[in-house]
Amino acid sequence: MTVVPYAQLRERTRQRDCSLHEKVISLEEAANIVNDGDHVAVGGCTVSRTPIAMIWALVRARKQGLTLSRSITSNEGDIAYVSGISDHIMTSWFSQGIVWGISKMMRAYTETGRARFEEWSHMAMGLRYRAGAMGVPFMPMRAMMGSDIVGLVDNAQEMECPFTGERLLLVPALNPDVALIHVQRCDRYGNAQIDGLQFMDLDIAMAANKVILTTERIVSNEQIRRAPDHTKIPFFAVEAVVEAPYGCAPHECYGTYEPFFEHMDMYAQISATKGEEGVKEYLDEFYYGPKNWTEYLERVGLQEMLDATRRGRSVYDD
Amino acid sequence: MTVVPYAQLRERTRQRDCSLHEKVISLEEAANIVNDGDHVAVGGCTVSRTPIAMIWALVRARKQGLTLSRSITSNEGDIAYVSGISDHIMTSWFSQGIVWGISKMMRAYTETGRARFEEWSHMAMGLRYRAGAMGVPFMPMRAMMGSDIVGLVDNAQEMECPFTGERLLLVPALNPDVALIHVQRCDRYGNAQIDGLQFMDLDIAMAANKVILTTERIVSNEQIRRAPDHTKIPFFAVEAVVEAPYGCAPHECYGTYEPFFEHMDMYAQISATKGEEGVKEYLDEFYYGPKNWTEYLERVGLQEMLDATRRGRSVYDD
Amino acid sequence: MTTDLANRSTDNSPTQRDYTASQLLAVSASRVLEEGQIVFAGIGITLLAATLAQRTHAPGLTILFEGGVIGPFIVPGELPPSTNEQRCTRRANMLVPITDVLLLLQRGYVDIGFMGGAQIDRYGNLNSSFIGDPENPKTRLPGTGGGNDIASLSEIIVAMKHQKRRFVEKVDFVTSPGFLSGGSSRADSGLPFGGVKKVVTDLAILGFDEKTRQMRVDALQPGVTAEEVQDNTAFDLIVPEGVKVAPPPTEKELAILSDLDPERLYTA
Amino acid sequence: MTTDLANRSTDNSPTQRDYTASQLLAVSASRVLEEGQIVFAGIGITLLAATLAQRTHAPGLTILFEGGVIGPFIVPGELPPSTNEQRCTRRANMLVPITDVLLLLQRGYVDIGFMGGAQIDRYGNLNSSFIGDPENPKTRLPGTGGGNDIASLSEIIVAMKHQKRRFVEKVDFVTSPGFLSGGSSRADSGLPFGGVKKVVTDLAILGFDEKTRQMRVDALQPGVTAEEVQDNTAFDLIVPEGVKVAPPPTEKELAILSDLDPERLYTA
Repeated sequence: MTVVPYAQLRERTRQRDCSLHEKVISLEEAANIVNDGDHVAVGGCTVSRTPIAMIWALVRARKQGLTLSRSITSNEGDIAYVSGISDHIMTSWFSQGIVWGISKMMRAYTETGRARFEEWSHMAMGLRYRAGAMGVPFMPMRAMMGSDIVGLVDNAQEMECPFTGERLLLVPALNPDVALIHVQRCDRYGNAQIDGLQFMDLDIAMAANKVILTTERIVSNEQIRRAPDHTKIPFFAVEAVVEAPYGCAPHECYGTYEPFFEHMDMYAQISATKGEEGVKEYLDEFYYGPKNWTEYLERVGLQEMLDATRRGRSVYDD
Repeated sequence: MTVVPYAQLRERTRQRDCSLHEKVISLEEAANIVNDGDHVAVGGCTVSRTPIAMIWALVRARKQGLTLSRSITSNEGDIAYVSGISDHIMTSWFSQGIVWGISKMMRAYTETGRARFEEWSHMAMGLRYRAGAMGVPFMPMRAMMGSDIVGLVDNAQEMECPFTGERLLLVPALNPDVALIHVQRCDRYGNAQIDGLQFMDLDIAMAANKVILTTERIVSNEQIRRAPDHTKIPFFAVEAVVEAPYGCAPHECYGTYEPFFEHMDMYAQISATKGEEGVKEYLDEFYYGPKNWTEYLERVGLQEMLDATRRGRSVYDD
Repeated sequence: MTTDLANRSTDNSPTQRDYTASQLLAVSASRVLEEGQIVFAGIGITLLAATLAQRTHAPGLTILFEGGVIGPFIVPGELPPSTNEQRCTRRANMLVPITDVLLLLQRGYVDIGFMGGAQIDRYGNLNSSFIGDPENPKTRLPGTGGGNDIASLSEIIVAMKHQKRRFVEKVDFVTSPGFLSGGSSRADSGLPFGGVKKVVTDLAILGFDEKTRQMRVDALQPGVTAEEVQDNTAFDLIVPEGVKVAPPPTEKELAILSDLDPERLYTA
Repeated sequence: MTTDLANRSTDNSPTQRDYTASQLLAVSASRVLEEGQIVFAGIGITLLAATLAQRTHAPGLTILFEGGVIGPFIVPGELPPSTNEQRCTRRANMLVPITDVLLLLQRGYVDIGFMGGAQIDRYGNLNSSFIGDPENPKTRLPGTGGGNDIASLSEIIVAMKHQKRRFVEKVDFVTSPGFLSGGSSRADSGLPFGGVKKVVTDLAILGFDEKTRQMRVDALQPGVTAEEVQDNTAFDLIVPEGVKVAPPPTEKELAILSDLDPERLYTA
């Protein structure tokens, strides 16, 4: 993944419609925004605020050749490999989550060379998005030097600081073609407010060429304006808004629902015991099978949803 | 002002007491934290959230040789020159405010060579603080090239991007010895919450070696923790907390009070018509004369205070 | 802080029509703006121009303020006195740190920046730093603020009063780059994007020759001759044959300006 | 995500005392921490260690979580299962983006980072990326997360189970730098600060020789001999003459751990 030249970055932005206009569409329509071969940045971190509904839509739309990037990748990375939408994931850590052990799918695909897991340090991922958000081709940093990680990544350069003579590593900007970000609320224009943990989503949104927002709910522009210092993503960075309640299920959405742990345990069990075939059955049942997102949630189950919601809201109980 | 070498930056931070401890002191005690010759960064912008109470304390403590830096400098810059605490101000724009015309004191001191106004572009100031906050010696940027500004600043370097071949300007990090920041509320440990416009204060706080917070009020740590995503400055960056109600008067503090326009008009009038002598009289009356901060506010006047407060709170009336 | 102190056009229009010079500047500048653009506004005339455009031909236009404000809307009669006070945040969509609002320029999100200046030259370079020798200036001006960033990274519209002492052969100091020494010199200096789109004055609307990047009269303000424009300019302007006259402000435009600034604080 | 998956010490202590190996690790690690430090914690044992230190000798110690959490406090019985879920924000002082919490390392605010790893070598280098040849690995591990950043920029405490297959002559891949090839090689590689302060295992507390940067036994865990430590290590350890035995966990320490983790989810 090479750095997008500045002329191309500017031209892409110039071609977009940045006017204040309504942009609410369906999950299916939003999937059309993503082209085969795109670099797609995934918001959230591990099992938190993962844009599962949009990934679900990309899998159903049978996208191909996507490069995915993310702060830390959980089992949506498994889904991406096994469904065939991606064979290249750039991230700092990749497995379902510490409590579930090493991802069997990540191992199965990367150890056989069927897919690539390009490993960067967590801060490097963050600074690459930040450089992209700032419109510069790199960020200087002081980690990753001396390790073996730097030898396996696509592109990073050491330099001597012209001010201090110190050694620095320059990590190249990431400007994803599309960013998928799930938020607690936004308006019909795409002004998004994110509660609690922000992860790398602000930088990802500003770095990307197009942002697809999924949101627990769409609120009025007046509500957004009552707390403008809580708005985290400006409308003009956003290409599409999709209302997708429980759009992170079975992952968590801060203050709204915690992870659906039984479902996550079930997935871990399937992938560990039945391997790739098990995950394909999981995809049939939960990704390809449901008529729509609501039916997906029905299959995940109301009891789990209520339980995750009770736990999720508890952060505001104190 | 040269870049602080990384070894020195780390050592300074290491020497500080970053434990969670109470650090409430008086304005006078806080002035002792600032040493003659220090680089002091001033929070806020123009007439907004200016840490006037701390500047007042530095003037009364007869500090000398300070280098001040700020996003945009208003008449606190006049005060700094005329009181003798500083003869070097780094900033992007320097005058009381557009509606009051060009600062007579800025002109009087800089045109005669008695003081320096080192001009950087506004974004360059911001990126210099940001580099300092991130612990790197520079930030790359794409402005200021081609202009005459770059020829008059202390230190900026062009480079060819190793990834894209593009021309970039590297602006050197600022790591102020002390930052003065005024906030709406913080706790006794220094966890600060800032409402509304943030200006460059977050980066300044993280870039500085020591932060002196003045605050409209001190709240409980429990209140801070009820909205941890509203905390903007972490306690461990803070050296001292001073409760200074109306600590920006006659400037504004977002949501609390607007500028004291009559007082600002009066100052502009004095400096325009009576020149340096007029400002010295102003200093005698408002800076050296009052017994304490409350008496300063009394001299500014209750009627103005009530009026500024009514206007200030109106931002939450809608 | 991109509007220059010295640029207060508060006197009457030389044409003695039913509008002031300030109203004329606001209307002319607003007409250059297009639907959907993102615009860095200063205070006063430039903010009026952006808001007027929103209320006429560009309802989806977005205003940015340098203090860190995205998408504010102006409440009639309550124009903010600067770009970084709480009044700027009225009905805003988002507040961000100053550095981040300026980085929108670098990221390519800003279509137009409004600028003023004490001096402008034939290549659109602006000076708001020094009158006279910068080493020993006659007048130290307040400086660039975000002006250099805006002029370096986006297209700009300069709105200023047309006077010979302001339209100079060569600015004493390049605070905000226009086309530098013309031709490709701007891009060659590391500034491949942006440049001066229009200079809007009380006498004319001016553009720049695509090749040489020298200032050119694109249209005359109503009642103004090409000679008057040249007489008030210290360098030779390109004046195309048959240069047009800009349509005068309409009643609707003037009514909107009156609604926005009923006390004529900025349009007197 | 700095605690390695493979590093789940849930079996019993080899010494068969009134505490488990996990409790021993937590207690030993907590004792290395000092009052006032700012500590990057993982989940499980390392979080217990940091919280135990707060409740014994270091009440002013601050915990950071990689998910973007500053100064959370642990509610007994509610240890978070990862460092980037909402449970990590319980009673926190501040939430920040991930990149900014990691930048605290670079800015020099972090005194100690807790690390694990699948392998460690004599110079304290850690591997959490590949077992076998990285080009054709036997096992692809989950990777660095923030581990490389923490190990590059702060002092670290490694807490792991002491096994010969983990304490290897040379790690298959340097995910997180220790002292690299010893001597000044770490600083020479652009990493002038940090390094491995201690390696805490169920068999010993280990440090590094100040000159050669080779691993050294600083203290034996109670009931463990130097031979046992060497037998479970694939390289030659420096064992000073008369090496001491660490004091066993106190009743108070164990009581606090039981209070924090009553169901023994992390200290079984």
